Amino acid sequence: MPRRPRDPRLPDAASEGRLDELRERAASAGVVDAPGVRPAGAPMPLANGVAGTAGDGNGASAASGYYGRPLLKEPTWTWEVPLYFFVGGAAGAAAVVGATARAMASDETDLVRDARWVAALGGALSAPLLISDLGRPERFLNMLRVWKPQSPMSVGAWTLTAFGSSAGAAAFADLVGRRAADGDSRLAVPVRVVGDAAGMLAAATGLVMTTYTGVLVGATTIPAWNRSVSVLPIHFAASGLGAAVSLLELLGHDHPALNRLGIAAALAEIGTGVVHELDGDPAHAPLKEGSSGALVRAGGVLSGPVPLLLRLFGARKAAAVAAIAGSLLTRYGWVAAGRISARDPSLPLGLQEPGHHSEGIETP
Amino acid sequence: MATTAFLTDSTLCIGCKACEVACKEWNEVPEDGLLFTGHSYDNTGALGASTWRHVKFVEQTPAIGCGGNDPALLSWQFSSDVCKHCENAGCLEACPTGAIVRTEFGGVFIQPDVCNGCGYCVVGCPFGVVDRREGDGRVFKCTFCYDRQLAGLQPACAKACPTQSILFGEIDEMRQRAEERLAELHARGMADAVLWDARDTSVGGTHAMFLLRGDPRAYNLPSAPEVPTVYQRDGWRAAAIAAGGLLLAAFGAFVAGGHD
Amino acid sequence: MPGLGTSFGRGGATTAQQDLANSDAILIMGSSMAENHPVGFQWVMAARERGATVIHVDPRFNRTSAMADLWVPLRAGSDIVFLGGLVRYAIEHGKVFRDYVVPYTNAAVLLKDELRDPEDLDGLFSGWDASELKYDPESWLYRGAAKKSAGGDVAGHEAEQGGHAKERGGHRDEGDQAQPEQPQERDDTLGHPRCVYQVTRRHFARYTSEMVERACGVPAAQFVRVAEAFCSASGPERTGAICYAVGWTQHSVGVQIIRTAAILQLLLGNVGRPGGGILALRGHASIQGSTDIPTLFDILPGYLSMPLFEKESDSLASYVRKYQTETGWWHNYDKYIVSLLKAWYGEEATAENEFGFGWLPRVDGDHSHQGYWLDMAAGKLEGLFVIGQNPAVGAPNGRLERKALAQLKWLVVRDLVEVETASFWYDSPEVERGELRPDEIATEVFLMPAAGHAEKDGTFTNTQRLLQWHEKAVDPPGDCRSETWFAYHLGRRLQERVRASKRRRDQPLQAMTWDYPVEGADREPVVEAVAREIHGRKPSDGELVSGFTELAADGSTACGCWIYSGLYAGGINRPRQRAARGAYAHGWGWAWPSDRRILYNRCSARPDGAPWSERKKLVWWDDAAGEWTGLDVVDFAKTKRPDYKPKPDAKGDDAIAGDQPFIMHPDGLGWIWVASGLKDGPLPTHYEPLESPVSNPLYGLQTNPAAQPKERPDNAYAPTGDPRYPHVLTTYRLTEHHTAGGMSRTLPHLAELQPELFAEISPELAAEAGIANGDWVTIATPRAMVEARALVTARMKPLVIDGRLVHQVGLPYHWGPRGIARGDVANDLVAISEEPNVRIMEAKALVCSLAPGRRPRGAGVLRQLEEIAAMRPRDETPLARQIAGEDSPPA
Amino acid sequence: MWDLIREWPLLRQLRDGGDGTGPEAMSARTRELQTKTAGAPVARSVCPYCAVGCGQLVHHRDGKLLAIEGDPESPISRGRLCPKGAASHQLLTHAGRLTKVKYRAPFATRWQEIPLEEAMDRIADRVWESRERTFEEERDGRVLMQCKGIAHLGGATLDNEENYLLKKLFTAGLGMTRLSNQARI
Repeated sequence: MPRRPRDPRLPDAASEGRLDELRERAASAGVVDAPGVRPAGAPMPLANGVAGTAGDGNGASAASGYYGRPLLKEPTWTWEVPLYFFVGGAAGAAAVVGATARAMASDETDLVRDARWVAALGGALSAPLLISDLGRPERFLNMLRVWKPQSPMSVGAWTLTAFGSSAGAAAFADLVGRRAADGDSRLAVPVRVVGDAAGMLAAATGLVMTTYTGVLVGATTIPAWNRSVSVLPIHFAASGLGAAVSLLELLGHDHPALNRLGIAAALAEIGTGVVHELDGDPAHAPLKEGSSGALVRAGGVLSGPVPLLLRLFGARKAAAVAAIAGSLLTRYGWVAAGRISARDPSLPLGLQEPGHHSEGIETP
Repeated sequence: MATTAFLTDSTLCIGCKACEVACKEWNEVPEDGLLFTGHSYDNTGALGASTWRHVKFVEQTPAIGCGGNDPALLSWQFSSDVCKHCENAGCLEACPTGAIVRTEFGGVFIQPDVCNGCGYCVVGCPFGVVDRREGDGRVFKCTFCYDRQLAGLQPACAKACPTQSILFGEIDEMRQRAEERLAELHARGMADAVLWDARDTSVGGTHAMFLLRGDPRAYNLPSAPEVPTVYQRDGWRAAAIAAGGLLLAAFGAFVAGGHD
Repeated sequence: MPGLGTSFGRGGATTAQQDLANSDAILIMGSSMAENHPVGFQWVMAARERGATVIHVDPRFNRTSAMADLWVPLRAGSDIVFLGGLVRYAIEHGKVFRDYVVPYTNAAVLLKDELRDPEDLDGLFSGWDASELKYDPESWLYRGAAKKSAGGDVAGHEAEQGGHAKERGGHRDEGDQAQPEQPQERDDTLGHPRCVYQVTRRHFARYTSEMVERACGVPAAQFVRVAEAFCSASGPERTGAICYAVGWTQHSVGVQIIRTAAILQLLLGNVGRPGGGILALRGHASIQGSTDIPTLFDILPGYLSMPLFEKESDSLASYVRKYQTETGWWHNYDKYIVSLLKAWYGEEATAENEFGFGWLPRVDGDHSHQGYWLDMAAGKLEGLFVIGQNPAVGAPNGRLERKALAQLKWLVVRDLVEVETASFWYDSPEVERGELRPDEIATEVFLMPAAGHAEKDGTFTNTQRLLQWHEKAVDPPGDCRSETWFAYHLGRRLQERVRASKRRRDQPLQAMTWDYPVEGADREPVVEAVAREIHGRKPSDGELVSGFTELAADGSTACGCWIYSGLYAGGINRPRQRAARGAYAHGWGWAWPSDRRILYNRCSARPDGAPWSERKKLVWWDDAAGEWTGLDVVDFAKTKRPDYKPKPDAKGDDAIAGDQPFIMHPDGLGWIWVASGLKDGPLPTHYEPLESPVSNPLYGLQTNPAAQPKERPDNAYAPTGDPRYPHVLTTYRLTEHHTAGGMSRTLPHLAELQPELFAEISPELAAEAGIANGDWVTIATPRAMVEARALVTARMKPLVIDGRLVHQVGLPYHWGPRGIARGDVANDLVAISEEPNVRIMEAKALVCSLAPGRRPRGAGVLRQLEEIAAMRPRDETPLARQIAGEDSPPA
Repeated sequence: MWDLIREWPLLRQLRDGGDGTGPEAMSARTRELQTKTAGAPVARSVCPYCAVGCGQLVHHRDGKLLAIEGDPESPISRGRLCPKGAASHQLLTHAGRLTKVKYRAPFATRWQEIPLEEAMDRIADRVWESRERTFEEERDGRVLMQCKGIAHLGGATLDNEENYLLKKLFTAGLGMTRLSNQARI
């Protein structure tokens, strides 16, 4: 009467032994938590694979956070931003160098002129770099909608505006001044006064330009960045100074002051580098490991030890090239490190197992 | 006007995701990817530019005879995450354009007609909430249904929630109800019930509180979130030192004289 | 729902969702209510927060279990053992509410001596006809019931008779089979060995907690916890409710599972009382309505029977005699059928022509979905309308179903989107596998855009029998139209053609009243006019009737659906009402029958008419006013005194005593014992699913003898314990999707929440099969092979069944080849089979194989299936040995 | 231009103070923010998905659906919705919604669009032809009156009035007995 007669061979004789164990465990526990009888009947070949479960160790726990997913979002910044850090930093430092030269070595008119031009061109280049990074570039003017000293980005926007215009004015005045000198001399004096004033303003804002980006990056939630907030401005300023003097040297200037400044910058870079290499902060792993670590370290070596040695041996042009390359690598390295750092939830979450990386998991 | 807050009680959450959908429907938020994660029933993953409510599925190992409401055992917890609307909001402080504002309800609101997508708020949020939307360029996050609150309505997510796991109301009342509920759960023997409310951190409290079972970190809720503005003091000090140093170096370099 | 219909008298949920908040214990089984009815589940949560115990019994720890106080897993398909265990526990541990059971149920009724129980016949009741493969229920009848009269040339259980008619319960539908009618021989001490109570006790005697552990895999100790928790919700002060869904119905014993729950609730005295009852959770907006006003083959509106092709249908009189009962509410059967015929044939329906009864088609076979689909596969059908359903994904054995569509001359599909059923001819798996070629398919397909709920007026009947009107907000876009529009304008066209005809076949079409007013540019029929016709009116003056009590058998009234008569009472569109009053929200919508929110609520009062307790009062007898009063509309004659005793010759409702609450039944009692009306026995008996890894631990009889497996090469089954298919497979829904996906897979906001078909498996099974979380796995049954992503989770538990470890695989079935979120069709794995009473398929308990990796593409799947089918355990091929489990797997 | 300057939040900041995070930073749009449903007509409806029967409020304007939310007055749902119910606005407005009749001729390999009225005429033809071919009035002298060649499937998602007209036309009018829907038990 049953629709399908029972197969006399069953239950599967091959598994009886295993079944006995199971019966015992079943009797005690009710559920058997160990593998039971191999499920025969799979027509496809078995794959080797370790079972992980939706709710096991790589699941959600105080040890791994929420399935090891990142807590923080990665910086959205594109390639323009680190380049801007470089350009803006160099331009700011150049303005400072230019202004001091004007004040203390008034005969170095060409150095002053070129320093002013490096500053002016840097300032002019910075704006488009920042704008093209915006999600809505046509709205760049909104950067000047409000004044928010509590936002390094706002401070930077206003500073860049002031710096760009003053540096531009200084350079322009220099140009007009030279025309005036071999032409209508009645203009010479006022132009020089305006130029010097603009130069001074550019230098003042330049000081902010070279340093604020350190605060901008440091005052964020990214562990690799904010744990370095009190070093970054110095690091970036030194990097900018090194780049600025190097640019001027490559433009043909050999004033010893530039060399001294190059050495100073290199020393500062060595200092900040040593600080980073020595601290055991797990947050700084991305600065030492992986691709971002390589970038940062290469940048550090090229901005510190290398130019220092070269300068001691008088190879100023080579040192200049190294310092510029180092400064560029440094900026890219730090931004890259920030991305990696953002993927690791262990620090911001305070997990029991720090360094729990989850680079494999890309949020959709 | 009284400021408001969400109180999300995961002991009442059935993990239906109505809040996610109601939010997207009301705010016309686009689809956020068709990715099977294998992370329990959570295929949403995380809050982001196109996900303003996110139900988390914290899965443990159930035991026969114990339902999820068993005080002794954690088995499968659901919790609906949302922008915390911090008192000291990193995104709000970071925004250079004034696109992000504090509303009269205490919420943090991004003005879509102002944001230019600079992205600085993205690294300013200690909870990874705000993000830039691909193809749009602007950043988005929970609006606290500012438009609805202005009209005297509760946010879409809270309204939809079938089991009132998401409560919405005047913030002090929410805090009080949270305390009462916590006491009640403890009385029931749910010793692992906790209230996540970041009041004693630099975030200075939030307009979204969470009643959970177990360690909040399993829900990606940091025990000590930090608003990044706290790093600015050190940052600007260092900047001043750097600037001074730079200036001194420059003067020094030239004082030492020119070509010998 | 014959399970409920035969037990209580009406095939609808006995309670309302809100009433769950009044429960002291809620047993959710065969349902994941939190997942599939989340908003209704708020009332369970309300009860839980008030201190009620929420129990979830389910093969998987799912979102409902996560909200429950108690969860126990059981092997899919072993439900009757578990529930039978609860029945036994209630009986053996003094949990039976005797003061309720003795007067209100048929527990005290004596049965015939010749009756034999499965205990005596190793799984069969007496009366089994081995040649006809069906029961003759005569020996099941009450002692003293009239003998079956001679000359009934129709056997007791016509194959034609579908199950929905059984939702009436207790009507004559067994030829001239006599019915249990008053008076009966009783033993109110319940001591007589042949009384229903003792017979039931003996029937379930072996359904012990040890048997539950052996058959269901539930540790005995845990079962006892559940039994104690639920059975304590009984007595004057406490009540418990049971919620179920298709996790119970989609079995070869589906009706009997529900019967077991009904028996339990009757024994505990939980029917018709606040916080009690059985809530059937339906899955579609108006699925209750679609059986009340049935687009079904075996019934007419209001659960009247379709006339069968048999001698009883030769005249209206003999048809009525077959279904009309002497006592109880169905004595009014003639009034309802005549009023329906008047509503349909109007003027042309006269006493002379038996009101056009002769025009109704006669049912001469199994014309249920699966029944006629097999005819379709055989090329016996020409045309098919598919309206708001997607069988290409939602129906069992999708491969067979889809290939059958290619046998049609024409197909009309009406839906909101292009569903797989409409696109079978070019993008079905069969086309991918080369089984179907578009240029070889002759089927003419019309895919028509339908209007959505906010684009038309109309009523849905929800899971608690509540009719709610939804207002039209906007016109439907483009060529989208409502079904009223489609039916009306198609009918208008066809009626045109027969205006002048003299042929007999055209008479019904000519006579059919089809003069509905239309409105708007689209000439949309006025839906309220249809609603009025359903409610009923007097043809003489067109006046609306007051309700079904006013309906007559003389043709003076017309009513489209008698149980809905009342929805337009007083000319008011009751379903449109939106002013909820009181504890049971009267004034919000309208519930059939007569706006009663809790059925059989006479049970909420003691026999003498007083409430059982203050805490659990619902309706009671107000002696001063001389009527029943309370929080709900009483489900009883309003002025019938509790002490009313019928005269010996009383008929209809007058024959129901003042303390007999189940007024639809001829004896006014709740039926623990169903003497007549079910094809597979008067008491629920555990049979294994048609496919099972184990042998029936209780009886030699393995499967339900009356079930129809429809076994054929393209609908093959795995034998019991087949090592090729060692795991139990169960299918289900997710919160984020809706049935076959036409209303969810197409929406970005839902598709992204559950983007892929996945299979839930335990870590133990994953380890055995070498599967990691997120891997692709392939699941096969003798019918089909699908691939899915593995969701390895400790929420799935291997169970020890009869000493051997049995793994269960969970598979949600929402996906298909179209939409935003796509995947294989899980229902392709399910066999077409028919439960004997309602012909539902067994989708909730089958066996499968599971292996890592993706399935072959194209025709490879078929080759693979053939290979497996060809394998005999004794074959010596390596693959066969491995399959027979004799080879150790490659490390 | 002058307006632009007058709208400049910086000036408002200088005038009224504020750190650029408050009302001074709000745009005109923000200051005048309203809900998209403000003042729109509302129809009272019922969720079309499962059988819980949640009340819905359908906000619409000028023949367009704006939003669908829960009806707080519903004694069943109390204004709440599940993800499907919450998505029912998208259900009626999503890009994949079918709005034209698609027709596939025998042996054709692609769809074609045809006018609605033409489709209705052709369907009426098919029904008529099939009914003519497969109708049986009597068998062995006993009434059958059955149209054997046409079947119907579906109904659980439809309105009662829709099912009523379909049942009436198919069974009472055409003599079809092969009717079925999702309701199995």
